[in-house]
Amino acid sequence: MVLRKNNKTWLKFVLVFTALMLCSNIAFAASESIDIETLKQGLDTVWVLIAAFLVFFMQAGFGMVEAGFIRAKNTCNILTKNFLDFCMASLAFFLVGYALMFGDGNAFCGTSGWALAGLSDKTISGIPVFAFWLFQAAFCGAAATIVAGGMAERMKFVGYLIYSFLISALIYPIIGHWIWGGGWLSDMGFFDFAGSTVVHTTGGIAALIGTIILRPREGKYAPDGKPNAIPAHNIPLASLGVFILWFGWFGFNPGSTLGVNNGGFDIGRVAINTNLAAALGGIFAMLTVWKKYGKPDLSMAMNGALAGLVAITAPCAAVEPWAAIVIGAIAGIVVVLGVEFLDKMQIDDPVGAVPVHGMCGIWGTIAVGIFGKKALGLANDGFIYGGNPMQIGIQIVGSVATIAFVLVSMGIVFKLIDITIGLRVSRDEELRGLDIGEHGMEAYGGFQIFSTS
Amino acid sequence: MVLRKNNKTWLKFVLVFTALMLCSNIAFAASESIDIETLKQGLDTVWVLIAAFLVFFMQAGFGMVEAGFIRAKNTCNILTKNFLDFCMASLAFFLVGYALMFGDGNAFCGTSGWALAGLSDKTISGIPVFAFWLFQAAFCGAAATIVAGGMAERMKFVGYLIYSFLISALIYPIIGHWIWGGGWLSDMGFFDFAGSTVVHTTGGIAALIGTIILRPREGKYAPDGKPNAIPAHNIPLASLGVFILWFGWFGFNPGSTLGVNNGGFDIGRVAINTNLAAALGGIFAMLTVWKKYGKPDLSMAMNGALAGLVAITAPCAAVEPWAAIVIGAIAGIVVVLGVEFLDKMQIDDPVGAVPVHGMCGIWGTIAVGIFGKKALGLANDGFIYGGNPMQIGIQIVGSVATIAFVLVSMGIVFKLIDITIGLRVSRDEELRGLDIGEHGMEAYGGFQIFSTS
Amino acid sequence: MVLRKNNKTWLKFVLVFTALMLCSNIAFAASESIDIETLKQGLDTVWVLIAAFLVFFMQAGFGMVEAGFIRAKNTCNILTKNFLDFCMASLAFFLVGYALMFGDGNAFCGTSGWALAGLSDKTISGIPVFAFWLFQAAFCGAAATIVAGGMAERMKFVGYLIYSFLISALIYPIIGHWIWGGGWLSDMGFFDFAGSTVVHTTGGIAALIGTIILRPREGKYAPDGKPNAIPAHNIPLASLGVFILWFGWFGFNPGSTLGVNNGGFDIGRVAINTNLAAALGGIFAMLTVWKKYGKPDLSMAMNGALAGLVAITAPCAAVEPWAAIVIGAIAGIVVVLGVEFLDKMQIDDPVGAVPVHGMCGIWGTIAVGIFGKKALGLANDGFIYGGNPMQIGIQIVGSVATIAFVLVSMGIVFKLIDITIGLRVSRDEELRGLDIGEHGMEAYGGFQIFSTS
Amino acid sequence: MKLVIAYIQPHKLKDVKQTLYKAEVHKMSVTNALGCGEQAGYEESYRGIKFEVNLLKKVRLEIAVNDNFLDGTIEAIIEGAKTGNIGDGKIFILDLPECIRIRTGEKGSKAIG
Amino acid sequence: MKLVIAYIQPHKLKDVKQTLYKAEVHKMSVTNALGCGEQAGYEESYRGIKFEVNLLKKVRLEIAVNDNFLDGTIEAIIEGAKTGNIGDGKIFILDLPECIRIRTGEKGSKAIG
Amino acid sequence: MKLVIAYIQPHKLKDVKQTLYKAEVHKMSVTNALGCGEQAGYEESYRGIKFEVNLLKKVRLEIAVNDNFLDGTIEAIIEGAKTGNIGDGKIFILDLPECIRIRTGEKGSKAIG
Ligand SMILES: Nc1ncnc2c1ncn2[C@@H]1O[C@H](COP(=O)(O)OP(=O)(O)O)[C@@H](O)[C@H]1O
Ligand SMILES: Nc1ncnc2c1ncn2[C@@H]1O[C@H](COP(=O)(O)OP(=O)(O)O)[C@@H](O)[C@H]1O
Ligand SMILES: Nc1ncnc2c1ncn2[C@@H]1O[C@H](COP(=O)(O)OP(=O)(O)O)[C@@H](O)[C@H]1O
Repeated sequence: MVLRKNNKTWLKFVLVFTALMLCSNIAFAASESIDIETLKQGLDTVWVLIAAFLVFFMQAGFGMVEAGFIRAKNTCNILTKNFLDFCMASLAFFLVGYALMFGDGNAFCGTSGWALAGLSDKTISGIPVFAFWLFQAAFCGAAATIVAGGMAERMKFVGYLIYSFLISALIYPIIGHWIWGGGWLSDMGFFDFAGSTVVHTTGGIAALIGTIILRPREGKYAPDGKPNAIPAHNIPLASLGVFILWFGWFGFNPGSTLGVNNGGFDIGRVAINTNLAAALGGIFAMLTVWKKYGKPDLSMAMNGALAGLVAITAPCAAVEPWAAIVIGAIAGIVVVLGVEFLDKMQIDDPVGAVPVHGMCGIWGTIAVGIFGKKALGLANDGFIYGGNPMQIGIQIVGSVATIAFVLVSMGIVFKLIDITIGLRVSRDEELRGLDIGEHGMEAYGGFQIFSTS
Repeated sequence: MVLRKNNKTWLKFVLVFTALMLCSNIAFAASESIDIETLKQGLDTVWVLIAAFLVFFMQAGFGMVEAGFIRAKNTCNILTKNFLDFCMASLAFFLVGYALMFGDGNAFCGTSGWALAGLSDKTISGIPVFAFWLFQAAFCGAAATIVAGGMAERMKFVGYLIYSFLISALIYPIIGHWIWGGGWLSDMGFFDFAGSTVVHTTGGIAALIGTIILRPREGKYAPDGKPNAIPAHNIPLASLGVFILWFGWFGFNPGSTLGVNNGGFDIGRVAINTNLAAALGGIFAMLTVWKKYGKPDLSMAMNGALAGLVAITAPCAAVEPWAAIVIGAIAGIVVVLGVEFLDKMQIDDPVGAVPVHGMCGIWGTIAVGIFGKKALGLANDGFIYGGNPMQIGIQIVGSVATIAFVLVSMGIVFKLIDITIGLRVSRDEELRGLDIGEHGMEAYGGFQIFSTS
Repeated sequence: MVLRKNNKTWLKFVLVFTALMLCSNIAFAASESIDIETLKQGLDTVWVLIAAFLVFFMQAGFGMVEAGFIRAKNTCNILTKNFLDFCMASLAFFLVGYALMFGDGNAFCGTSGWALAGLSDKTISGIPVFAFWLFQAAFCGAAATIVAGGMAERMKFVGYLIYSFLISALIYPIIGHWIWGGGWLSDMGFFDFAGSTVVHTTGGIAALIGTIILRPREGKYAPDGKPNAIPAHNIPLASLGVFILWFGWFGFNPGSTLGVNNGGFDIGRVAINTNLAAALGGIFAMLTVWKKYGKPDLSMAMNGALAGLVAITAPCAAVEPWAAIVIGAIAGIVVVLGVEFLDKMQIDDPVGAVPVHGMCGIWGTIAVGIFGKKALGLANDGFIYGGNPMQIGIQIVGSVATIAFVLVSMGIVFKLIDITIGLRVSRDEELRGLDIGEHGMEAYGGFQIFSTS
Repeated sequence: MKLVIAYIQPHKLKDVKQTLYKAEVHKMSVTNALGCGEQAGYEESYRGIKFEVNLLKKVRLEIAVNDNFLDGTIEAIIEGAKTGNIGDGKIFILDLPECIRIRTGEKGSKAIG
Repeated sequence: MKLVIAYIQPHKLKDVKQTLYKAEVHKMSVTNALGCGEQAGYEESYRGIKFEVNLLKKVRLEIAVNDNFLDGTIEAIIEGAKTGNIGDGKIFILDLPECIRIRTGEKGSKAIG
Repeated sequence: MKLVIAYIQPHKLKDVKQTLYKAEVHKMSVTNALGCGEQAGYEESYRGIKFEVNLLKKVRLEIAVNDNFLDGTIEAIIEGAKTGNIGDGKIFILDLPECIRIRTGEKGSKAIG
């Protein structure tokens, strides 16, 4: 067997030390501690990185869900947006975002660590900054891409590029700082384990304000306000996307432990809760849509699973499995009612970004205050354990603050884009499809596709 | 560097202990053991959870393979089944299944741990119950979803929901208990490392009895019994699915070590065997179909790889790589002959669930008795090492018992569903496609698709 | 809590040892070292295996990208090639390749370890041979499959099978030996951390010579040499493939650490560099194509991300993140110019295998000599750190040697195949599509697809 | 010469081809079509919105025949396609003044078959 | 009887269907088509190669009507499809000597509707 | 006026478009079709079952022309599509009594081009 370098170091140490022992009888048993320490750090890093890879892979999931749920003629466009927003997020979060979010600073934002310069090698949780950055950058990319779906089939590509740089560089990191970077909300005891608020409420509310400013797609609402169905063009793609997202969520939530402490007990809890909430979200969305509209609509069941995942993201580490079941089931119902409500309001969100990420992000955040347990790391026990509404109150403050900040900041961003370069493509381009107008190419060359809707 | 809490604890300990040492000269070198123990458990948990994620992801693989291999008009239906059976399995295996399978009980089934209540925090293998549950739940979901493919394109959705709850809650867990939960087969020395019998024979035989009861698809067999080809509608999707399954199988088999013992030697063996069997299954299925029908049919080659994977699942930890090659190659041949045989029997299995999971599950189980090695953990050496037929005998007993139990129990389940709510959709619905009849939606909105077959 | 076996062993040891201590006062504090050692090895093995799984999954990515970028009528063909070349590579690399690459031997190739026989259980880096083999076999499969894309839509299937066996058994392993197996290039100080040269230059140059010998597709170049566009048939598939490749690359590069040393710092660096180069490759390819041709072409942006990944593969462990940004950005430009250049030379590479893997593989290899740092493990500091051109020189030697060897050896292989069984299908078969001619099946049964180009 | 255009149920194509072969009509062209006829549509629902689908999937046959083959062709189509249910389809017959075989340049009756 | 063939912009199909319904024309067949007319094509570019696309997506309607319905049908199509822009489409009218309902064997005028 | 319907090999579409342009025929409609003619089909096999495919992929052209353009159009199609092999395709010519441009309401000869 070949000894690796650090072992050799250690061997030398032991020899010296044994010699010392023989003289002095002082057993310095800590001799090995560095090794275990390093090994532990290695395991933590590997865990967080693998989680980061999974979260990165969610980008594919978002892409496939969004593409699958819209019409064939806009497929290249949404995929290009989805692809480039991750690229932009990587750049923006490297140059600016990480510093704003995790750099030392004030209660509002960080002010150091631009381009990761001048940071210590390790983060507070003990893993290397580079590894931690990747995990966080993948989260940032997820927040950015949520919006693409809500504003699909009509938003200009250039505008989207600008938007995606800004949200990744500024808006997402600032909210992240409040909650995860030592800002004012974390000081208050606000609990968002893996980002129901930081990632999903942010993305969902940005999609909401964006799609309101953008107005509905051509033909989506009849003059009398009655919504028309604009059916999905590729359900298998969307279904694959949902599975990829669910798979990636096992990095999103369990990875947010940021290390393997306590023999993996925390991770196990997060993982089981994540899975149960997703499953129940799927089941209850299906049941709800079945009951209301007579058929088990797969697109809604899939949205339901995502809704369950979004909702459990905040509380996953702080609740019992039975609570995950309840949280997921309610999310499944919320998402169906949310889709219906938006249609009633004539807010046209082609893929359900607002109900899934926005509404269920809020629901999950508040659920912490209802079902969370102090013993599992919360500032206060949740409402059902003794009736203390304190944590619910804190959660609502955090949720409302995030919503308000996103509405205002993203509202300004979209309005500015609208005034300067324009947010929406021309009617002709929309009818023919953004693939041809914006990218000069088609998604399915050679296929005969009706573009009648 | 920031010291984490447990390290601080340890530091204190060391100081106290060093002081003690100075007094008493007793070197209590075990001081650190708890730390290593916990770290080891953390690594085990992380490993099993990552494996669980991979096994979960196989659900996407099953979905894409099944959807790709059938006609476009039934795609939403199979995807909904595939999606919801995992949701149902999660719920059923949480409430009932886990207790039946791993709870303390008798030789036939477990009788404690309903909804995971009242279990000790850790399983026998040392990882947290919550993590172990997720791994096992993903297996349960796999067994359930195999059936969807065999009964595709004609089975009612409601019936499928009921079926999937029952197999996950009762039938799969009972067989699992026999073999993995301390039941009568494990006492006998039956060896099924990762589930050729528990998962695949169960799923494959359930698909067999189901598709027999259901009868063939409209137009599959001419009045004279000659089979008609009903070509796949999306080979790229199926191909992707096969890769996802193969990828997920690296969680399925290697993850079944349930921990990282022995410096990873066991895991390495399982992994290489898994890969070689899959590769040879693919090659030999292609060669067989090429020889018999003149063309290298990709759909068969892909089935061959899956066949190799199914076959190596039982023996993967107990055989040498060369044996994995042989086992996989034979599985590749078996699957082609199996497809042919079923068509001769007019048993209509659209995706090859029975040959792949049923036949090759049996083959893999028996292969343990032929190629297995006592030195690698088997009760007896396999037949080729000294000619002892003992292990083959044990394996056959286990396989036959499983087949019998599944045939009877699933036969009853399907018959009951048939009598009460009906197992099969109407002829008209079948001709138009289950997507419209059962779900009121289409998989490929806007695409022009011939639905002439 | 249940004690596992090795812990018990250790317990016994401690007891004996404590007794010894009481007598002799010699604190043999190393008592636990074996345990940590084994645990470390376990973690290393798990890490490398997970990385191997990810690299394996890249096979799906290659398949989807290649299939998506060509016409529907040749989809089954490319998928079958992609599927079977991994199967063939598994077999060939097991029987022959590994021995040639990593067996003891001379500066040119290894000469021992056929079918992994007679090797010690562990590799030099300390992980089990079986696990290491899987990681390396997945790399070998990647090199083999690159060629399928470049020669797509006209190369015979039988010829491809032969090719894929030969490259995996002989050509790739020999180059691998030079650089990673202790051969002459590694002795020279040539640095290719994860395979810009070993895998990508090899695959890309093999694709180049192959596609030259094969000549362009029917109708690709007008008689006057003007290239015609032959648009992709399934962009979502290709997009998914790119995400899978990017995801898999997190196994490819970070996994090439072959262990978790140094608390994961090395892995973290590799991971962040990999991600930044990919992102910048995507952004710059998009900007370049946008500027040159007026539209942001997604297919090029995706090629750009792959280009960034290929380029960072050699230097990823030895450069700073800012350098990864530069390397990726340049790769993104190179790939667009490369596609254009090939079209000017009338070399028909349907998916861009040569620009992505060939050209950017070379660029990445040389970039080591420019941006690499001695402090990060290089023989010499890169050019920008003090102006020493030494490492650039070494890198060029390695790159040129590889190119030359591949051109000659693969040139011979393809010529021999051409002369004996023929390399190219008939014109009629090409027009109708290789799916029907070679495999007797269609990729999209029932879909109406124009096959006018 | 006549040009026969027939709309039939997609799953009846196989039967119609067989009856046409029996009637010694071997040449035809087939396209995909959506049809709106007496047959009732069905309801789909997507994300909570119901909508009526009344363009149903049909197959369109186009068959050029010499006059003496016309009746046989029509009978064959009816035999293959008829189930007695609404949605069975419809046949249109046009005059076909001229027909040319591209390969040979032959015209008229002898170019048809 | 007449056979009306109309090429229209795909996104106008919904409108045309509505105006036809108003004109009490409920039966029609629809196919996908690519058309080359006065409307200018557009440029696509793929991997650095630009190319002109001049076969634009159109929808083809085929409607068999009795002579007394002809004018109403044409007006309805024009009403539904016309925007005044190039690319609005074209209507062709053929004589239709015979029409048969497969289900009943009815022929001529009463088979059409 | 005449309505020319031509079935050609899909990969010949580019050539035919070119020869038509040369003959100053710029307007046409194209659809996908499956055709059964003299050309032999081929065998596919799927999961161990062989089956004959005799509906081959074709492209269907529909071109309305004024009578003085008819010959030029036919010649152009033949020039572009002919290889001398079975499967080259067929041309059908129908009378076209009326043609209307939706945008302008123009009728007859001047609406065609
Ligand atoms: N007048 C018509 N014009 C064009 N196509 C028609 C007409 N009538 C029927 N069709 C076509 O024939 C198909 C079958 O018509 P349907 O009314 O269902 O038949 P039936 O009344 O004989 O049962 C329709 O879906 C449509 O495609
Ligand atoms: N002479 C013709 N022959 C066949 N199809 C035609 C002819 N003229 C027009 N079309 C069809 O009608 C569609 C619309 O024609 P276009 O020239 O754009 O209309 P307009 O000139 O009335 O604005 C074309 O895309 C084509 O499909
Ligand atoms: N009588 C016919 N009716 C309808 N379509 C026809 C007829 N004859 C030929 N076709 C169409 O023309 C295509 C070419 O016919 P084919 O027999 O291959 O040509 P040829 O005999 O001139 O070589 C066929 O595939 C079919 O689509």
